[in-house]
Amino acid sequence: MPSPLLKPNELHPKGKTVLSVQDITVSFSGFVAVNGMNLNLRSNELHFLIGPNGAGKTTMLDVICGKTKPVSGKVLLPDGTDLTRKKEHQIARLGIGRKFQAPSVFGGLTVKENLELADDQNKGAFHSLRGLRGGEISHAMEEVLTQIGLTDRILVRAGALSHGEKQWLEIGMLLLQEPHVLLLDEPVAGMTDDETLKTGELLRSIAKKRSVVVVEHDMEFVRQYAEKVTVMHEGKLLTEGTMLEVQQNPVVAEVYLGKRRKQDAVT
Amino acid sequence: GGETATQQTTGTEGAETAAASDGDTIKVGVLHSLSGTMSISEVSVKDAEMLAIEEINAAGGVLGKQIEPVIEDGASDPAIFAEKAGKLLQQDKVAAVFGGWTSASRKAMLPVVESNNGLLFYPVQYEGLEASPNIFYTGATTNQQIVPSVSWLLENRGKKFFLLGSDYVFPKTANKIITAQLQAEGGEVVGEEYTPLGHTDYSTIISKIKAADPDVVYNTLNGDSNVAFFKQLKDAGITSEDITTLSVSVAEEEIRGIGADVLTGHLAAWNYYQTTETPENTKFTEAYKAKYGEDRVTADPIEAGYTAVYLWKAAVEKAGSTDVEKVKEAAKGIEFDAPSGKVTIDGDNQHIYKTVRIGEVQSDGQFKELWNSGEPVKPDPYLETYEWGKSLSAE
Amino acid sequence: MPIVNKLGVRGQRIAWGIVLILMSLAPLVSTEFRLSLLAKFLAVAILAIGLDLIWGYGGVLSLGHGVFFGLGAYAMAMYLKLQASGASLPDFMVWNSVEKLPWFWEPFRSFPIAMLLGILLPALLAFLLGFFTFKNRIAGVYFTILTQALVMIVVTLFVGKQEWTGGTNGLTGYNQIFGMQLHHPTTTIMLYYVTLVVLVLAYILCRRIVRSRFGQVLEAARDGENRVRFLGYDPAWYKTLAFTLSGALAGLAGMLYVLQVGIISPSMMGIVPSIEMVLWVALGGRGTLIGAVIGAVILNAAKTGISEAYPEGWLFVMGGLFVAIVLFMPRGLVGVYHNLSRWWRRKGGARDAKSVVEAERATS
Amino acid sequence: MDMFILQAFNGLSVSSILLLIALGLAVTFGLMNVINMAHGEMIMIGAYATFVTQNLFISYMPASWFNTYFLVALPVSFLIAAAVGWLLEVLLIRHLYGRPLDSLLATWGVGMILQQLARTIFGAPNVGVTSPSWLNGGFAVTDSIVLPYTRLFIILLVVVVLLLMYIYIYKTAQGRRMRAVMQNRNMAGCLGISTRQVDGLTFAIGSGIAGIAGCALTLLGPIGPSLGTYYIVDAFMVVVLGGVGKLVGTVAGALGIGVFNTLFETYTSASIGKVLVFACIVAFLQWKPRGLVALRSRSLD
Amino acid sequence: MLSLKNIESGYGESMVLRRVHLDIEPGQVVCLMGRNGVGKSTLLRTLMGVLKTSQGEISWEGTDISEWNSAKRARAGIGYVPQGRDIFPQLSVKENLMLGLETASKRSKVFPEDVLAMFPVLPTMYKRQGGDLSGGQQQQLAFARALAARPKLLLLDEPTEGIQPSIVDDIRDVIIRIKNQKDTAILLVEQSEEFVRSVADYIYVMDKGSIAMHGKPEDLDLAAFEHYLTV
Ligand SMILES: Nc1ncnc2c1ncn2[C@@H]1O[C@H](COP(=O)(O)OP(=O)(O)OP(=O)(O)O)[C@@H](O)[C@H]1O
Ligand SMILES: Nc1ncnc2c1ncn2[C@@H]1O[C@H](COP(=O)(O)OP(=O)(O)OP(=O)(O)O)[C@@H](O)[C@H]1O
Ligand SMILES: NC(N)=O
Ligand SMILES: [Mg+2]
Ligand SMILES: [Mg+2]
Repeated sequence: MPSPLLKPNELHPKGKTVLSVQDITVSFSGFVAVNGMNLNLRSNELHFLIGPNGAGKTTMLDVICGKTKPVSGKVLLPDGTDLTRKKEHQIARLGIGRKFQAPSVFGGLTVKENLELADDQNKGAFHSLRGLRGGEISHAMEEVLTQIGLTDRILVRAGALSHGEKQWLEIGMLLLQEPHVLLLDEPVAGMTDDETLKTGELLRSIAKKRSVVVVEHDMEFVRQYAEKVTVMHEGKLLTEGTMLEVQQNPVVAEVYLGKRRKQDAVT
Repeated sequence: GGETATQQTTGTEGAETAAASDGDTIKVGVLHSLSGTMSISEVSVKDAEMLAIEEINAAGGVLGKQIEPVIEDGASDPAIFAEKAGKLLQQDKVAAVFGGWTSASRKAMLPVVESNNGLLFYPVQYEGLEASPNIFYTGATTNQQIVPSVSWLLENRGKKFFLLGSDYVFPKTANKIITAQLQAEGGEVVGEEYTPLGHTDYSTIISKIKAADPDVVYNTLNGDSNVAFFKQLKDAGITSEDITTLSVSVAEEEIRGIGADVLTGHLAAWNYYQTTETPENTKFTEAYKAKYGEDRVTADPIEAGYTAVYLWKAAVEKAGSTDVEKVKEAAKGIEFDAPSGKVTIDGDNQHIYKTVRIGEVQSDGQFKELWNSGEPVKPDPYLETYEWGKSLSAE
Repeated sequence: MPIVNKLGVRGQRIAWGIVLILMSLAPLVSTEFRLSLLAKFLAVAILAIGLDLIWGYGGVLSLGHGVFFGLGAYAMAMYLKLQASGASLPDFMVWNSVEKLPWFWEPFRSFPIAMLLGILLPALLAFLLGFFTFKNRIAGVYFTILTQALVMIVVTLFVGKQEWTGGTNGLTGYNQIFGMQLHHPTTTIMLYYVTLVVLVLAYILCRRIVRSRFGQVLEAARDGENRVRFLGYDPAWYKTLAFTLSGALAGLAGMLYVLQVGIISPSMMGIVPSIEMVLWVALGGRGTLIGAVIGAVILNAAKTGISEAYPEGWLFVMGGLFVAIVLFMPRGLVGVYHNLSRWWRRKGGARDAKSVVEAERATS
Repeated sequence: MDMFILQAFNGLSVSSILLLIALGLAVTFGLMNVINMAHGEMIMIGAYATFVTQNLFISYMPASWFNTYFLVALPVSFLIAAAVGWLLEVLLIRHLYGRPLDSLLATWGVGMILQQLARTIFGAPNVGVTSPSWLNGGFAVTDSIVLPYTRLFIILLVVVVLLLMYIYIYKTAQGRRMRAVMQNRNMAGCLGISTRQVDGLTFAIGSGIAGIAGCALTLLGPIGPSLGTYYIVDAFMVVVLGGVGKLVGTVAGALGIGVFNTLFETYTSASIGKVLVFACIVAFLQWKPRGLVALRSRSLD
Repeated sequence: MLSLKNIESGYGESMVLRRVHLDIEPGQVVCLMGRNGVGKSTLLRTLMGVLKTSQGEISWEGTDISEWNSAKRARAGIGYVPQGRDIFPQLSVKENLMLGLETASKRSKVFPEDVLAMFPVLPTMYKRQGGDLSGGQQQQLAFARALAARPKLLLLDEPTEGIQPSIVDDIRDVIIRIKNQKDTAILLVEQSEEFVRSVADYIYVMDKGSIAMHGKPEDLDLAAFEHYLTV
C-alpha cells in the first residue's frame, strides 16, 4: 500500500539545515559504538535512520540529546551552538525532543500529569513554585489526547498502561513539547499494522512543522513514510538516499535487509 | 505509665515486701540507660540501687514507709534523661532520683532537677567543676581519684605521661587537670590523644605511644574503647612491665569484658574495689551476687549507686520528711559506713568524702590494692585547695 | 474514619478543623508535663514534614537531618545560654579556659538574629550539600551515605570542639526566655501554641509546594530523573530547593525543640536520631504530608509511652512495631486509612476513578 | 622507614577489618539491595557465638584443647549467623523485595530486637573472650616493628573469605543464579531458578560472613549488645564508597578508607582523622558519583 | 497439552483478563493477536506464573498448574521470551545465555551449538554486559536463552520487535524450523499479520481481556479479524 503522497525520487533538500552531526565518535570503555558519523537534518523533513541491530542508531540519538558524550565530533545547530557541550535539559530547551526505545513515561504519575509536564513552557524551578498542578486540561493537551487515543485514560497511572499505550503517551508528550527536532527511537514497535499506519500519518503531519528523525526496523513503514533514509552500519554512515535507492544498495541488503527483502526490493 | 513498671518490679523482686507497700509508700526514680551504648555500664548500677531499695524495704522502709522505685530508661540519650527526669519529678512526684552515668546525662538532668526543686543522686566519678544544690554526687570528684593517682604515679612510676582519652568532656577536663598538676609537680606530658566515642581501632595510637616512649599511659578512655585499646596493646606486645597504664574508667565490670589475661598488672584508681576489705563490703558483695548471680561482680560506680540510696535514706530519716529542703539540710555531715569505707556528705558541695585507692589487676580479674589515702579525702570539685588548680576554674 | 472520605473533600476540611480545635484545647486537659511532651512531638513533626518533602516527594533519602535539626537547636541554645550567662562567659567555656567569647557566638546575643540563623544556617548547609551533589548527579544510596558522612563530620567536630560547643554535654543549663521561666506552666502553654501554629504554617506551606508544578516535577524526577531532563527540566535545582527548604524546616524544628527540652547535645544530631526521623515519615506514610506529621507524633508518643510502661523491654515492643508496620501496612498509617476508605467506598457503591484520585490527593 | 612500614601495615590492618565487616553487607546490601540495618547485629551474633563456643570449651573440653576453640568458633559463628539470617529472610525480608526503604525500616526494628535480646540473654555488660594463645605476640620484622599475629591472622582470614566469595559469586552456577535473581527476580523465576531458595541462601551467606567478622572482632574489640552499632556505619560507607554491587569495589572502598584513616590519624588526631576521612568521602563522591568501581549500566535511570 | 479454562487475572485490583479460554496442542504454533493493551502480555505473564490467576484453571499435560510458581512451570518445560526482553543487565552475555540452561536436562554445561548458530552475533559479544547491548541484540539474546533448554512450550511476546529485517526473517525461519521439528509448541504474540500468517497453525484474537475470535488462519473471518485489529 504505497502512499500517494510519496514522491520517490525527492532527495532535494526541503529546507535549510537545522542540525548537523559532524564526525561523531562514541566509545564505551574501548568499544567503538559510533565511528565518525555524519548526519545532516533539514527543516520539515521526515528522516529515517536505519541499520542493523547494534549499528549505533540509538547511541547516535543519545549523543544528539546529550545523554551520551562523544569522544570527538560536534552536533551543531544553525547558529553554531555545539550540543555536545550542553546538558540534557539545556538541549531539550533548545527544542530537541526525544522518545526512547523502551517506553519511558513517569509510572507514578497519571497520564494527565505526564502530559502536563511536557506542556509547561517555563521549566525553571522557582517559576514552577507559582503554578498549581492539576489545573484544567489545556486545549493543546486535549488535542494531543485525542491524537494518541488516551482521552478516557487521563487519570490512570502511566505505569499501568500497556506497552503500546506507553509508546503513545510518550509520543503525546513530545508533541506537547513542540520541539523543532524530534528524535524517535522505534515509535511503532509493538503496534498493530493499523496502529502503525496511524502513527505514520501522525508523524507525517508533525513533520510539516518540524524535523523528525525516526529510527525504525519496520521496512514497510519506512518505505511508506520516509523522505530520506540514512543507513548506519558498525557505527558509520553506510549510505543515504531515498528508500528505493537505499534498498538497492547491495551492502544494505547484505547486512540489513536479508535475502527475502532483497528479492522484494528487486521485484 | 511508670506505675505498671513499679508494680512489676515490686511484684517480682520485692515480693516479700509488696504487701506492706500498699497505699503508704515513698516513690523514688531510678533513671539509667537500660538500652543503647551506655547500658553496658548503667544496668549494673541500676541493679545495685534496686538491691539497696529492696534491703531497705525489707528492713522496714524509710520513715515506716516502703520505697516504691519507678524505673525509667534514659536510653543513652541526654535529651531522654532530661525528659524522664521531668516525668519522674512532675508526673510521679518522686522524692529523689537515682541516676545518670555520663556527664552529658547529668548536665541534661541538672536544669530539670533544679527548676522542679528535686533531688538527684549521681553515682559516677566525674570531672568536677560543678556543685548543684539539687544534686548529691556520690562518685569521686577529681581530687578523690585523678589528682592523688597522678601524684602516686610521679612518685612510683616516672615522669613521662601519655594522656589517652575518649573525645568528650570528662577525659578532656581530666587531662587539663593532669597537665596542670604535672607542670606543678615536675612531670611531663609526652603525648595527648583523644579518640571518638566508640572508637575500636588503636593500632595507630599504639604506634604513637611506642614512639613517645612514656613511663605512664594515663587512660581516660570510655568503657568500650578500653576493650579495644587493651586487647590491641597486648597484641602489640606491650605489657604492664613495659609501660604502666593507669585507668580511671576501668573497673571489675570492664575487666570481665576485656579479659583479665589482657589487663593483668595494669593499674586503676578508684574509691572501691570488690576486694576492699570492710564488713559492709562483704555483706554487699554477697547480697549483690545472691540477687544477680555468682558470676556478677561489683565495682566502684555500683557501690556508689548502692551507697547513694542509703545516704538518701539516712538524710530522710534525719529530716523526718522527704521534703527536699529539709532533706538537703539534714544531709549535711551525714556519715555512712559504705562498702568502700566510711563516707561523709560534705555540706558545702554535696559531694562525699571518699577514700582513694590505687589497685592492680590480678589474673582473676580482681584488684589488689597497692595504695590508699588512709582516710576519706574531702571532696574539692573546683580544686580550690590546690595552688595549680586555681587557674582551672577561675572565673 | 472512612466516613470522612465519604463526605468528600469538604468533609475532610471540616474534620481537620475539628482536629485543630481539639489540639488547641489540649492545654485545658493535659498536665504540664504531658503538654510539653506533646509540644515536643509537634516540633519534630515540622522536621518530618520537611523530610517527607525531600524523601516522599523527591525520592531523596537523607540520613543527615539530625545535623540540620541540630544546627537550628544549637542556634537557639546559644542564644539561651548567652542570656543565662549574662555578662560572663558561658560556664563550659570557663572550664575550658576560653578567655573571650568566640566571634561566631556574638550574633547569638540577639534573639531575632539567632532565630534567623537557626533557619538560615541549616538551609545554607543543605543548599551547599544539595547544590553540589545534585549537580554532580549523586543519587540514591550514594547521596544517603553522603548525608551520613556529613553527620559524622559535624558530630565529631561538635564533640571535639568542646570549648566552643560544650562537647558531648551539649548546651544546657538555661531556664529563661524573655524573662519567663521555661518550665513555668504559662510558658509551657505558650510554647505549645507557638509550636502548633508554626507546625500548621509549615504544613500549609509544604502542601502548597507539593500541589504546585514544582511538586509535580519533583515527583516526576523521583520516578525518572533523566527523563525529566529530556523534557527540559533541571532536576538538580528542584531537588536542591526542596532539600534547602527541608533543612530550614529541620532547623526550625530544632529551635522549638530546644525550648521544650532545654538541652541540645551532639547525640541528638547523630546517625541514630537521623534514622529515627526517617522512620517517623515511613510509619506515617511517605509521600503524604499529613502522614509525616502523624508518624512523627505517634511514633514519638509510642516511644515515650512504651518506654515508660516497659522501661526494660520497650525495645522489643518498638522493634516489633517497626516490623509489623512494614509487613502489614506498607504504605504507613495513611495507607491503612486509604485502604479502609477504599474498602468502604466499594461497600457503599462504586465511585468513579476521579473521586478516588481526588480523595487521595486531598489527604496528601 | 620503620614508621612507614608500621603505618603501611596499620593501614592494611585497618582496611582488612573494614573489609571483613563490609563483606557480608556487600552481599545483603550490594547484591540483594536490602538495606540491612541489622547487619551490625549479625556481627554481634557471630561475636556472641564465639563467646559461647569458648565457654563450652572451658566447661566441657580438656584445658589443653582450649586453644583450638577459635578454629571451631569460626564455622560456628558463620553457621549461627547464617541461620539467623536465613530465618530473617524467610520471615521478613522475603516480603520486602523491591521495597528497599521498607527493608531499612524493618531491619532497623530487627536490630533493636536482637540487641535487646542479647542484653537479656548475656546481660548488658561486655563479655570477655580470651584470644587463643597461638595468636599472642607478633612477628618481629625488626626490633621496633612487631606485626601482631592477630592482625596478620585477620588479614589472612579476609583474603580467604574474599577469595571464597569471589569464586562462589562469579565462578559458580549457584553464584550466577544468585546474581540473576538479584537483578531480575521475575525473569530468573521464569528461567526455572527457585528464587526463594536463592534468596534465602544468599541472605544466609551474607549474614554468615558478618558472623565470621564478629568472630574475628572478638580478638580486637568489645563484645556487647551494642557491638553492631560501632561497625554498621563504617560497613555501609565501605560498600557504597566502593560502588554498590561490585566485590572489587568493596575491597577498594575498604583499602581507601583504611589507608587514609591511618594516614590522617598518624599526622593529626583520631577525631580529626575521622573528620578528614569523611570529608574526603564527600569530596570523592562529587567526583565519582557512583563510587570507586561504578557499576555501569546503559539503562535510562 | 496446555489448556486455559475461564482464566481471570490482572494487576492488584484491576482485572485485565476475563474468562479466557485457550488451547495449545503439542508442536503447534499458536498466534495471539490484538490491539495494544488488550491483555496479550498479561496472558503470557499469567501463563508463566508471574501473575497469579484469581480464577480459572491452567492445565498443563493434564495437571492444574495454576498454583505453581514460575520456576516450577519453567522446569515443567515452559520457556518464555518476555516483551521488553528482561535481560540480566549486569550479567555478561555468556552468563545470560547459561541461565537458559537452568532447566535443561541433566544441567548440561554447554550451550547448544545449533541455537548459537541461529544468532551468530551473540558469541562475538560473550564478555559484554547484557544491559549494554542494543535493543535488537538483547532481543536475540532473550530468544536464544529461551531456546537453550529446549522447552516443550515456548511463549514469545513480540519477538521481532526492534529486530532488523534480515534477522526477523531468520527468526521466522527458526519458528518454522521448530514447528517442523514438532517437539516444541509455540504461543506467539505478534502484531504483524503478514508474519503471523506465515507461521501460524492457529490464531487467537483478543479484545478487551477476552478471546474475541479464534480459528485456523485459513478459516478466520477476515472482516471480523480486521475489525479487532484496527483502532
Ligand atoms: N553503555 C554501553 N556500553 C557498552 N556498549 C554499548 C553501550 N551502549 C551501546 N553499546 C554498544 O554499542 C553498539 C551500538 O548500540 P545502539 O544501541 O546504538 O544500537 P542500535 O543501532 O540502536 O541497535 P538496535 O537497532 O538493536 O536498537 C551496540 O553494539 C551496543 O552493544
Ligand atoms: N503493571 C501493570 N499494572 C497495572 N495495569 C497494567 C500493568 N501492566 C499492564 N496493565 C494493564 O493491563 C492491560 C493489558 O496490558 P498488556 O500489557 O497485557 O497489553 P498487551 O495486549 O500486551 O498490549 P501491547 O500490545 O501494547 O503490548 C492494559 O490496559 C494495561 O493498562
Ligand atoms: N562522668 C563520666 N565518667 O563521664
Ligand atoms: Mg536502538
Ligand atoms: Mg504486550
